[in-house]
Amino acid sequence: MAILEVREITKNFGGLTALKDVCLSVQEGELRGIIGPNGAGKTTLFNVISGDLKPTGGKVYLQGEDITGLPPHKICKKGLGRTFQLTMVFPELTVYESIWVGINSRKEKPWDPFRSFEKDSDVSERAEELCRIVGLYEKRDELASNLSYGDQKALEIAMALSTDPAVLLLDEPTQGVSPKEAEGLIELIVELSKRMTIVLIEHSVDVVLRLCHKVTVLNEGRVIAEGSPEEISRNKEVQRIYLGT
Amino acid sequence: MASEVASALLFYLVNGLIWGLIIALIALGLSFIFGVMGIVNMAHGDLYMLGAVFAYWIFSALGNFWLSLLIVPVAIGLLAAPTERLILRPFEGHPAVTMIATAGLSFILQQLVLMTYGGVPKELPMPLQGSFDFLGVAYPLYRLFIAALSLVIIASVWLFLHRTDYGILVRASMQDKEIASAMGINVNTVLVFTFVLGCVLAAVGGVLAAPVTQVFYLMGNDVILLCFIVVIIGGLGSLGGTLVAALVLGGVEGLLAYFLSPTGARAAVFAFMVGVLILRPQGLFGTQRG
Amino acid sequence: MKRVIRGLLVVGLAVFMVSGWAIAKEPIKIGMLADKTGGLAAYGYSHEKVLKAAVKKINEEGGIVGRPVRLYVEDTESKPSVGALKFRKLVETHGVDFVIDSNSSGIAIACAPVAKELKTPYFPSAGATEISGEKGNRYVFQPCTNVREECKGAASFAVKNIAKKWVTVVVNYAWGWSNEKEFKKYVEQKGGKVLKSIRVPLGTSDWLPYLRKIPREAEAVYFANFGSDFLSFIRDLYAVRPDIKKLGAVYVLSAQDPAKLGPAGEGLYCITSYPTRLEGLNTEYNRKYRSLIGVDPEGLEIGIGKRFVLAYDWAVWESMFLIKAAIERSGWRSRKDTSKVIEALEGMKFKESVEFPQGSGYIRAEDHLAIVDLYIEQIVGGKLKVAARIPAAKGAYPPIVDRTKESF
Amino acid sequence: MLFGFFILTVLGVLMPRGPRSLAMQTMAFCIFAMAYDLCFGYTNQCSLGHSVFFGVGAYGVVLSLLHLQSGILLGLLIAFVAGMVVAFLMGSICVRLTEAYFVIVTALFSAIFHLLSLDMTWLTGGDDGLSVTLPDISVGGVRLSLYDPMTNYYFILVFFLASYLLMRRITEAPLGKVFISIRENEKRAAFLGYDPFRYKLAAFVLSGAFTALAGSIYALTLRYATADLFGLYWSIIPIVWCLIGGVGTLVGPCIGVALMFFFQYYVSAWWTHYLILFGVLILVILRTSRKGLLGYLLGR
Repeated sequence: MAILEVREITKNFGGLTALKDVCLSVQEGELRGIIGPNGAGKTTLFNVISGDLKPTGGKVYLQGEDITGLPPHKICKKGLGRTFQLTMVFPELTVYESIWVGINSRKEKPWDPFRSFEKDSDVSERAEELCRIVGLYEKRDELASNLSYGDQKALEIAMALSTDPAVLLLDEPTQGVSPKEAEGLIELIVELSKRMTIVLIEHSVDVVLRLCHKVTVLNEGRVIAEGSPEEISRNKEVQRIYLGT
Repeated sequence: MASEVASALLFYLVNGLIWGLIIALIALGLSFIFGVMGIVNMAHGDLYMLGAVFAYWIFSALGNFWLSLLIVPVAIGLLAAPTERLILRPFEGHPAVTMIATAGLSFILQQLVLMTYGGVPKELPMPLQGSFDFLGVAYPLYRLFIAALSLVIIASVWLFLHRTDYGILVRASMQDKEIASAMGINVNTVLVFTFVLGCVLAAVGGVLAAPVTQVFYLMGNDVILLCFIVVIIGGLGSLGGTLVAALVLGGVEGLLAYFLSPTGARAAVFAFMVGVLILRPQGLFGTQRG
Repeated sequence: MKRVIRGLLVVGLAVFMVSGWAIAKEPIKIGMLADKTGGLAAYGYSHEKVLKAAVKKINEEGGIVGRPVRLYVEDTESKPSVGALKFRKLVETHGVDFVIDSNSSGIAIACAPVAKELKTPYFPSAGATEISGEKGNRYVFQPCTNVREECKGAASFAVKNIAKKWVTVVVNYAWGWSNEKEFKKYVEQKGGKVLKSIRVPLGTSDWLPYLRKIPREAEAVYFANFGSDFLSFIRDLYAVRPDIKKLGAVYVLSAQDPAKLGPAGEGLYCITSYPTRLEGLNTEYNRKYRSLIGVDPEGLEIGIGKRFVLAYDWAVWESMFLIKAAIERSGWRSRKDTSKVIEALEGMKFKESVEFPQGSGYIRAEDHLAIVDLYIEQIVGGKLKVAARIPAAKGAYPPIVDRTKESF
Repeated sequence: MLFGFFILTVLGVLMPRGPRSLAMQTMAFCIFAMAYDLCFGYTNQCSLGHSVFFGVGAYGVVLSLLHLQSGILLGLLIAFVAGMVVAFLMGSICVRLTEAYFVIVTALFSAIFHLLSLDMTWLTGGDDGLSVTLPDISVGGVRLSLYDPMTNYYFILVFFLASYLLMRRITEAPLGKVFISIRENEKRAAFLGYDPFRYKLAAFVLSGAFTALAGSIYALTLRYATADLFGLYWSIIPIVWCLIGGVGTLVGPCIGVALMFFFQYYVSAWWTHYLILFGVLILVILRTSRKGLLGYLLGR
């Protein structure tokens, strides 16, 4: 059974159709790539899946459960993590604190005022581990706003991981990052994909074709192709979209 | 009997609408300053007060009320431009910070007026004598004049914004400052201009209201909350919304005054406004932002 | 720079601490709660000037039992909460022995329990009946007239000389309401009738909607409002009912120039406890009093030419001399004699003089209220003329409480 | 900060009465300011409705003393709970609203409560207010009277200290971090599994309850409550305190309060128009550091 199942999702903004009958079925352990030109509806699809937007029609299932239209915090609790194309970090929290907050949300009574922030060892160990995984251990006491853009992207991933998701949605994790930093991030994604299901939006078609097990192509709000990287690179329509214009 | 009630209600309605127009005039400036500059201007009511105080001074010195309609806008403009440039500029775009900064300005303005003008409320004579019979009440002509002039001013502001090049620049800045500056608009002068225009509108409201209310150094406190309500209810940055909201507020309060105790009417209007905002959190005419 | 600011903070703290200590022994210290800023700023200004003149007079004449008087003035900002804090400051920091003034009933009522707690006699010049009723205590005196006294005193004049069918229009807060209640009660006792009671929120600029509710058959209106509300009221009343007769509560005219009210104000009656123009009470004492406080026979401030708020000024002035007389009679030396001074004040009679320019009268022992004459003024030809003088006995109502039975 | 409390404890004995009364009032308002910052500084909800809780607290204790003969401690508890309940009801309506709409709806609530409290004199005493005689407090067989200035001082100090410790506990606990993350980026916090509405409401309710406590303690020091306490002034002034002293901390707002009262108490005696100085001070502090005086001193 698919761990993430999107069935005939449609999203209209006023008269504009951003998504039309989009279906997507991601198996457990898969690294799925989603590509498509600007305005194809990739981020909108993520927003619908993660609860940021309510779809006009269609259903989303996560681990077999209907999560359509739930608010983001509930979807997060069901095991979905995501990052954002334009980084959304907490400017005045440190790297460590940002990750800590995410881990805390999975604890029992995350609001309990009589639990101490510093002394919760299983949370802090996990937070340090995540700092290491994304390579920010040395910078764990920096404020998020002081990080380089690439580091912020890494922090984004760490924060998404902190809630221990079953499925991770990555929205253009290498966009706007220096080639060297991008290389590090790609390595990280490959490493992560060994342990969890990932859906990746990428602008760079090469990266997606190189990394992903399976690729979905969106154009003007519709799925126009789906298949293995080889199939996709041979697909005429995809070639037309990417080369024709 | 029924016609008596009807004529009473009509009277309250019309009277409320006329007050609504003055509020609209003041609130318009507030809406501008917020829309273009992101300043929550807590001192806006005090500019209204300053307009009235200046009108009183000009009348005492020159014996002519109408001159103040010419002099006050210039004087307030001369005061407002440097205030924006030198004092408020660094805070712009941070609503909470501007709120405190302008609250500080408000303290300063009120105390300066108390020091120079004194704490006694004073009255200006009606510049227009005469009244006409309106549903059994000798309705002062001057009030109609205020209503008419307010309408004219509001209309010309609208025409300015929609029909002149500079007005379009101002509206562009209201939509998006960065894009506006990328388009080569001198945002700097637009900001100064907007602030001055907003302040002048408030001050003109003060001049017009001076003969109908009384000139007092705390008179701004009475209108400021009302103006904020009108601006928010009307929808931020929506000119028409501000006007309609002010008229609705004036009209509804006027009508309720017939049925309820005055405090009750006020409280009911406020409760009504809370209801409006819960049902339409973007205001009556605002578009969803963000 | 940062160090400088830190230093300043430390110095500031030090000043903050030390300033409380400097308490000299010699002079008799009088505290004043003046409403210098806020809604009542106009009253605060005149009251402060009058009390300073009174202190100056006493000191020039050798003080009280040979001791000089020192005045400490604090601003209440016209807010009860600030007033109560400043009352404490006057007593606790400046060590004053007596506290005079605040024109606001709210402030007076907020300070009354503080006065009792700090065992300091307090003389607010505010008109709420409660001050000499359930909200006062043995330390609180009401040296001015109060609303009940004023309404009772004016009632028979109102019915006999003005009209039978009344409407009341008052500002919508405690002072207005007690005027509404008391006027109705006493006018109806005298055979008049109040047809309708209208309340208008404080600070209303547009009174037309409210005034439109005045019934056609009403002949006269009794109103309680002041300052900006009064101006709006008069103007809008003229628009609605130019013919109606008007009687205002004490205070309504305060610093207004009756001539400027024009035809809207002509013929208006007004209760007052002190005639605005010298002509109304042209005594040798009053001439002297006016010259000492710097006010000319027309009620203008000498040298400035502006209208001076005279309303309860006399009560502020007389409070000072009540204290002086009580100290002299009771042999008060320091705070520990305070109960003696209060006992001396209870029932104290005073004779018309420069010290008591408003006229003879007495402090009623039971409720600490000043029982004095009242006046009805009328605007005639743009000038205020006294239409009637009402003897103190007419306004005196049976006391509500008996303070003499309270312990100190 | 704890050192500050130590100093306050010692000063209680040393201070002359005048400054001590000022310190008492200042401490009551420090509770208010810290509570306000819980809402404003920690979750970025710029409420103009806190005068409602302040007034509810003041009337809560005064009315319980007058009509229930409840005793002071129970009265304070009633006030605290009343503040919590009112804040919950108001928050359920307001907290969902964003930015300016939140500000104005809370301001409307403040205005409605003020108008009603002016009108319902039978309950509130309206403009003239209600005075109250304070009964003795008996704790473990010891009777304490708040009319004794020293007792009163330490009574308030205890509540100030307790409020500070509780609020510090809250802000330093995970809850505080969640508040801050919501302030920093509400949307992101939601994607980390937190319901922003619920947490903002929690901050609002806690803030309301402590504000009510401040109101009740203030009413006890005045031995008086008035409709004026519901006025918009008491909603605006805490923002000034917080921004002058430093938002997003508990100490900053206290500095703001101390400064404001210093001006009101001492400077006003030299110069009635001290608010001019204060206005200039606000502008200078904001110009130097957005984070207020505390932010400036800590050198950020």
